[in-house]
Amino acid sequence: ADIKPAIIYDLGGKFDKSFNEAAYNGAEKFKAETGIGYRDFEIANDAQREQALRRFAGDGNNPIVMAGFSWAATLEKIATEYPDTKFAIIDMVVDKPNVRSVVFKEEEGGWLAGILAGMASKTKTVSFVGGMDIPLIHKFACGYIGGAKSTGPEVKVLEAYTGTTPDAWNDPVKGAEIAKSQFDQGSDVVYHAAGGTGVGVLQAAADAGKLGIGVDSNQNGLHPGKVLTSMLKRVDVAVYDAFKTANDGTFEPGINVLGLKEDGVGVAIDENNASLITDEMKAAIEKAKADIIAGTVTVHDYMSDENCPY
Amino acid sequence: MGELAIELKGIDKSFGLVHANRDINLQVRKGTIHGIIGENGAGKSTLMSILYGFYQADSGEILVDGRPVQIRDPNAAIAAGIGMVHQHFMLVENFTVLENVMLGAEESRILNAGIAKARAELKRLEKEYALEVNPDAVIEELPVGLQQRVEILKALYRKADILILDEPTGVLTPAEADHLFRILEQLKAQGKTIILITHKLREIMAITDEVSVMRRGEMVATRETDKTSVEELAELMVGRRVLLRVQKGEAQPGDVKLSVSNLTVRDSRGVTMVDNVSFDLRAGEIVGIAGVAGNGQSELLEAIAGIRRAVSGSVALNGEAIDVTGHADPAELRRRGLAHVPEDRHHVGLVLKFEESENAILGYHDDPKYRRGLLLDIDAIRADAEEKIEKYDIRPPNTRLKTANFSGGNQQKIVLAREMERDPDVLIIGQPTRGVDVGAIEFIHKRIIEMRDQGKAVLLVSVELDEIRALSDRILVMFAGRIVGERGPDATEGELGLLMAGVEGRKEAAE
Amino acid sequence: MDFLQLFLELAQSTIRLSTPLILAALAGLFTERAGVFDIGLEGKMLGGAFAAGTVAFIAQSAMAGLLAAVVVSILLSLVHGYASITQRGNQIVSGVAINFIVAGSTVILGEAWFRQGGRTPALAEAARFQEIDLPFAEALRGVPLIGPIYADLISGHAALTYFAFLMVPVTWWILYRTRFGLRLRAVGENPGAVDTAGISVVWMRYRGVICCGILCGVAGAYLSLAANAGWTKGMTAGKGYIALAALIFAKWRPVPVMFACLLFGFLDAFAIRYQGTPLPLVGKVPVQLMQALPYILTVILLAGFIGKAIPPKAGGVPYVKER
Amino acid sequence: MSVPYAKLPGWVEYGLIPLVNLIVAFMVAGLVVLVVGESPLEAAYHMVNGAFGRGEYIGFTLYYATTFIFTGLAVAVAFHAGLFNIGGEGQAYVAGIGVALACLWLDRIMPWYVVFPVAILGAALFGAAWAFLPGWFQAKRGSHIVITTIMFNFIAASLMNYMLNRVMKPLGSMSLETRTFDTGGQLPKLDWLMKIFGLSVGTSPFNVTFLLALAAAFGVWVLIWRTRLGYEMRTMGHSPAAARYAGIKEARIIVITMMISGALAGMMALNPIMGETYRMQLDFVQGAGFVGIAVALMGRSHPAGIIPAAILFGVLYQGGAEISFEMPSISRDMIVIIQGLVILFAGALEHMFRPAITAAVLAFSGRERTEAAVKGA
Ligand SMILES: Nc1ncnc2c1ncn2[C@@H]1O[C@H](COP(=O)(O)OP(=O)(O)OP(=O)(O)O)[C@@H](O)[C@H]1O
Ligand SMILES: Nc1ncnc2c1ncn2[C@@H]1O[C@H](COP(=O)(O)OP(=O)(O)OP(=O)(O)O)[C@@H](O)[C@H]1O
Ligand SMILES: [Mg+2]
Ligand SMILES: [Mg+2]
Repeated sequence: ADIKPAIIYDLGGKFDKSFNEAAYNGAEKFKAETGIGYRDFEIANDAQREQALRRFAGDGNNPIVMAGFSWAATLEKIATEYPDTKFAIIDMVVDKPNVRSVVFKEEEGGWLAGILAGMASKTKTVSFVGGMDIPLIHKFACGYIGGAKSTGPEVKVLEAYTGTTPDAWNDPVKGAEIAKSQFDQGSDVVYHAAGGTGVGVLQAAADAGKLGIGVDSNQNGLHPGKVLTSMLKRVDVAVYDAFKTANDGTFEPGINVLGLKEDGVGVAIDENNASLITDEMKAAIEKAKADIIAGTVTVHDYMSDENCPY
Repeated sequence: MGELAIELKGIDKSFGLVHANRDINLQVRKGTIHGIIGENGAGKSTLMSILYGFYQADSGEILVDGRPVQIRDPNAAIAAGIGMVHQHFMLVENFTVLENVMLGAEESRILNAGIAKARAELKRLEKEYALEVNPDAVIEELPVGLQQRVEILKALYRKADILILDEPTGVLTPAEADHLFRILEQLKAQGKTIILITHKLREIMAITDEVSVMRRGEMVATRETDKTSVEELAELMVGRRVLLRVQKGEAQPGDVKLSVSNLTVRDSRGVTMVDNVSFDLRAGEIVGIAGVAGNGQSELLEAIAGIRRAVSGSVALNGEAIDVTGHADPAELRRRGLAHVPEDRHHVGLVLKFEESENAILGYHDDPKYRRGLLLDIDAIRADAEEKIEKYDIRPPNTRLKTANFSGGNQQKIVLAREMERDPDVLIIGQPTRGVDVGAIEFIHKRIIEMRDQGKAVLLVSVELDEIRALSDRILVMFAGRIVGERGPDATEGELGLLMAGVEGRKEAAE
Repeated sequence: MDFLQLFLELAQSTIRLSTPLILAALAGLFTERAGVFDIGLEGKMLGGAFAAGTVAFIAQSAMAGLLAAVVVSILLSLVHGYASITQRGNQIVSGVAINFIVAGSTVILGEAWFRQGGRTPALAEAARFQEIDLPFAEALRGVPLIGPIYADLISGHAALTYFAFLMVPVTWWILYRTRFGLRLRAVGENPGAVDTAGISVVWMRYRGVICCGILCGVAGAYLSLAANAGWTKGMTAGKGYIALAALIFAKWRPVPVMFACLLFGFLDAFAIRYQGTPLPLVGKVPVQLMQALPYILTVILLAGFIGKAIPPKAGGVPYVKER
Repeated sequence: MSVPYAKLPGWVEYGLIPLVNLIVAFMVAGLVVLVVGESPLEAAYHMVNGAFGRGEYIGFTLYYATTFIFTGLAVAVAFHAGLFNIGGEGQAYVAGIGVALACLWLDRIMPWYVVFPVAILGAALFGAAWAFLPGWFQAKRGSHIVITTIMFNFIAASLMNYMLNRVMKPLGSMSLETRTFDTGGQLPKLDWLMKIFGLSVGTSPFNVTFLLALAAAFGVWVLIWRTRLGYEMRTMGHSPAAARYAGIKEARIIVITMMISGALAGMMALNPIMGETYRMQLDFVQGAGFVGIAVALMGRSHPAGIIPAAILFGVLYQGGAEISFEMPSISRDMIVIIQGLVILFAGALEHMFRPAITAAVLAFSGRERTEAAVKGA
């Protein structure tokens, strides 16, 4: 019999222009390929986490994927209640025999994005726009800063965050404004990790004839020729894998750390931005990639000590 | 002269369960002044508001100049040549006189054009009827007397030939009232028709040609004024005999209870309203303060009562000073034996949204006898209210009824009961009978005299000169914030009138 | 850092940030002056933004988008009007309800029609309001001081921005120089007076509410057609409430409304600009403090300098003559 | 004739009319469901069943209601003194810090019944403190309470963000939340209460805070209608002039009222933090402050009205969740629309059917009462 896969998103909701949406795309891909439908649910508040998860497990959905680190505490509980159900959680580690934890090395992806930014910048000033000032976003930022500065000591990186209410993820107007203010300060490449707010950031860059850098999924297509690249975080792949492996009965619990090596993160190069990526940029990122995979270069993980040395 | 300006046939109106007007027929002849009297809540305002299209009658028919008309809204009334001066003024307080007059009759979409015309027209009316008022003054800064002028101007500006005035003299001094009546006569002479609602029989007798009496929503009688008498009307109105002049014996003044010296008060705009006023108030006497509205009486009362800060001077209650220039605490003053019946019952003396019993303790709510531990003792409060309702014949006798649903007369009784029953040493009263019907007036006056005879010191402020003369043992006249003269109770209306107008006051004060 | 340059940059950013606030606050001014309070500005703006994004995309025309925004926003206003004027309902509840309904339905419809997840498709140049360069902007740029000011500050904004600032004097004129304005102010202060003057209170208030709808619609269109290239869910992000605050701040008067909004805009621009850069004296302050700064300063200003704000007397109270 | 405002018997005023409004509200909401091609009846079933069908569901419904009772009371108390406190959101936020501190401090060394009172105190104090300034500014500087409270909501959000980011978050944890509390910081569920009705809370977070909420509701009733303070608040709310005349200190009342309001809003924090997640998460308030406005107004600012109104919203939240579980094509946003429609029809349009209903009622009761009324007046 077919499996009954299910996915539950975080408060941001299915269409947050960020990882929830990426997760959704993964599920859709699975559906398209296998024709197996799936259940999904958007929680409206924290009280619904446990309710929704238990509900799905109770209804015999299996595997169940959770997008977002906020699920950890809830999953700890439910995973033990339903030992025969396979769970997968993204962005957080939950150590249970029936749970697969998928975490990404955003810093590595950020590093490559940083290198491209640093090299593409004429003013040698690049910038970053985060949604809310939270650890995960610093993970993105830190790698980016490191990468950019690795292209030359003179490179300057501006860093700003949108706000402190959940609106911070849905405020393209402010996102655009922040970007513009960074352009005023000399930046000519801006990288965002701000969900819906990023839409405004990329738009501002396109309007101002500067370069933007997308995040999570491939956003190069939003403004062809005006988005330098997108830092890919293959949440979609993670979800797809969870469903797929469960489907062929090869689902492995445990911790998956997805970095460059695993192709869990990376930078998108396609026809939309081909014109922007010079050969030496290509070379540079290939090299950086090799070094990081080989371990000769290690990118600092913000979470290890909650600060960024670059 | 015979034909009718207005004819109402079988007008019926209910407000929810209140049957305000029932099957009313009324005929008003062209070019006459037609009086309408009735107790509070009799339905006069309602009836007129229906004629003016402000309320819609549930049934009945309206004829203007013999032609049946549908008056769906004030617009239709205005079109039919009807103008109305409402009992509770319908003015935009933060607008200028001019803006208020123009409102609804602006001539054109852009104001400027209209403004010029309106100014000119106002000038003309001013001349014709001696209705002076500065067109650029802001309403809220005008004394009520002038505000009413604006209401009248509004009606005239709209070329009304039928003019309704609802209790116009309630807020006027005799002088102002006489002035108003002269205007009415003049309008009548020009062939305009006037309907005058009032509680004051004297006025009815003075200028009306015919008078109709209402009681509890019904039209009980219509008389030709010179074929009836004050007594008859009073009886028709109340449904029983009433004595119109209060008897009172000689006063036995005791020692000084309240002494005011060199008190000066400014209003919010910094204008000096009370100017260096001094007087003593003794136990067992009623001191009346006469004066045209807006000459500082209100501010004087408020300062003494501790709700308006004075800039200088001092006040002593039972020999102990009140911190009138600092933070006088009204609650504190009550405890010290000062009771205050404020002029404005609707906004100051009462909370119209409260139950009757809740208003019966306003200001005394922290009295231990209304408390049980930390809580208010509702039973005690209601019982107490019952008593007062009983004693003051407040109708309807229902402590749970919303105060807004009592008539003005009864609302006033609620305040009086509250303040008088505390057995205070000093009682200060503003406008005790404004907008109150004869039945109630008689009662209220009696109670005030009783207080005096019990040895209370009573300070009475009223714009009703009759009232002042009927009750006071001494009369102080205020003009422009100063006390311009003292007279005995036998002073004639004439001489008081002159003082109030500030004519000979000046010399006297100078002496 | 060239000071003039810095000033110009901050000023530009201020103008961009204030534009939607000015439009929304003026919108609020029209209803509230008519005695109908409205915390539904947020919802109307969002609804307008959505309609604009949708229609502009389909018709490939910014004007069509603007029109749609205005229409939708007016319809929402009429719902508010019906509830609070005709049905004498509670105006705050009605406003809250509208915010809910719009927040939900825009997402649903957006997803149903475009399947792009909580956003309308990105708009092409043609379907947006472009920044307009005023005549001689380039020519004059060379001129010291006024040159840059004209070229970089006065010139180079979207048409809607000019419209917003134009609406300030226009609103003033309507309010204080026209019959409509006179009646509008009157109906918010004492509907009884308006009624007895033979003017329909209900109709006056509806007109006020409709004006609000129009301006909220424009504000929404600005968000999705000028500041952005399309609608994204919840893109008003609380601007409706800020506009409301500005309106009260300005004591319901048009010109002060503009200054209040510019102030909010400036504080915001300042906070954005100086995030993370160490400030004189205090040094590097936490991001959160920087982000709270505009609100903190507003409170201080309000408590320090702006006196009591007295709302229109009849505001918030349905007109009932027969209780 | 102005029938709409006739006095009506209680069962019509507080029973029939609200019921009719609700039914209409849900019928309109049904149309929305119809639009997305689902069966309104099925949705209605899931709404009702999802809210009351099982002990567990009831538990969830009442869990949400608990939160809204607090925020609703907060708004109501302020209303009675003529103040519009839209700062509930921020006050609850800050109060959360108070609760969290209490728990983090005591949860390992004390049982819940010791921690709870401390946490209540913490919530009340922090909430009151956050409401104090707006109140004080209004009282002393005349700055409009609506703006200041809006501003304080934003400031609270920043403060919260900072606290969780830099102070209260365990190092190395991704999410902005405190550590999970030990048993001392976990409130017992109301199993026993449910048992009485032969139900079980199951996994729902229905906890003792609910009882606190009921107590608070009763407390507010006593405060407003049975104490001097309440009397003074109402006097000021209705007529500041009368209040001055009565010797009531305006500034004092404003500040005290706001602090009480803030404390009530603050106690909302106990429910999610100690009763559900056992830790403080960044956005635990989730708009409860604003829902409180609707709850208070729909409940006519009276506890007896606020509790049912709060439960109604509990139903909308819980029943709504069930609908989107059972009917995948009905998303979270659809539920928001339905909530909006209910607020609109049951709240803002509450008078719509009054004339008809009143006419009907009058037709029965006849006119005798009329005569009586006038004789009275
Ligand atoms: N706006 C209203 N809503 C409800 N009931 C009203 C309203 N106005 C008047 N009433 C009712 O109608 C009755 C008549 O009121 P009305 O104002 O006509 O009396 P009145 O004769 O003008 O009294 P007064 O002499 O004090 O002015 C009142 O007893 C009251 O119960
Ligand atoms: N909004 C209202 N609701 C219920 N009854 C009202 C209302 N307005 C007036 N009334 C009633 O109408 C009657 C007269 O109303 P009105 O306002 O004329 O009071 P009043 O007796 O004239 O007092 P005042 O002379 O101070 O105005 C009173 O019985 C009053 O209760
Ligand atoms: Mg009357
Ligand atoms: Mg009267």
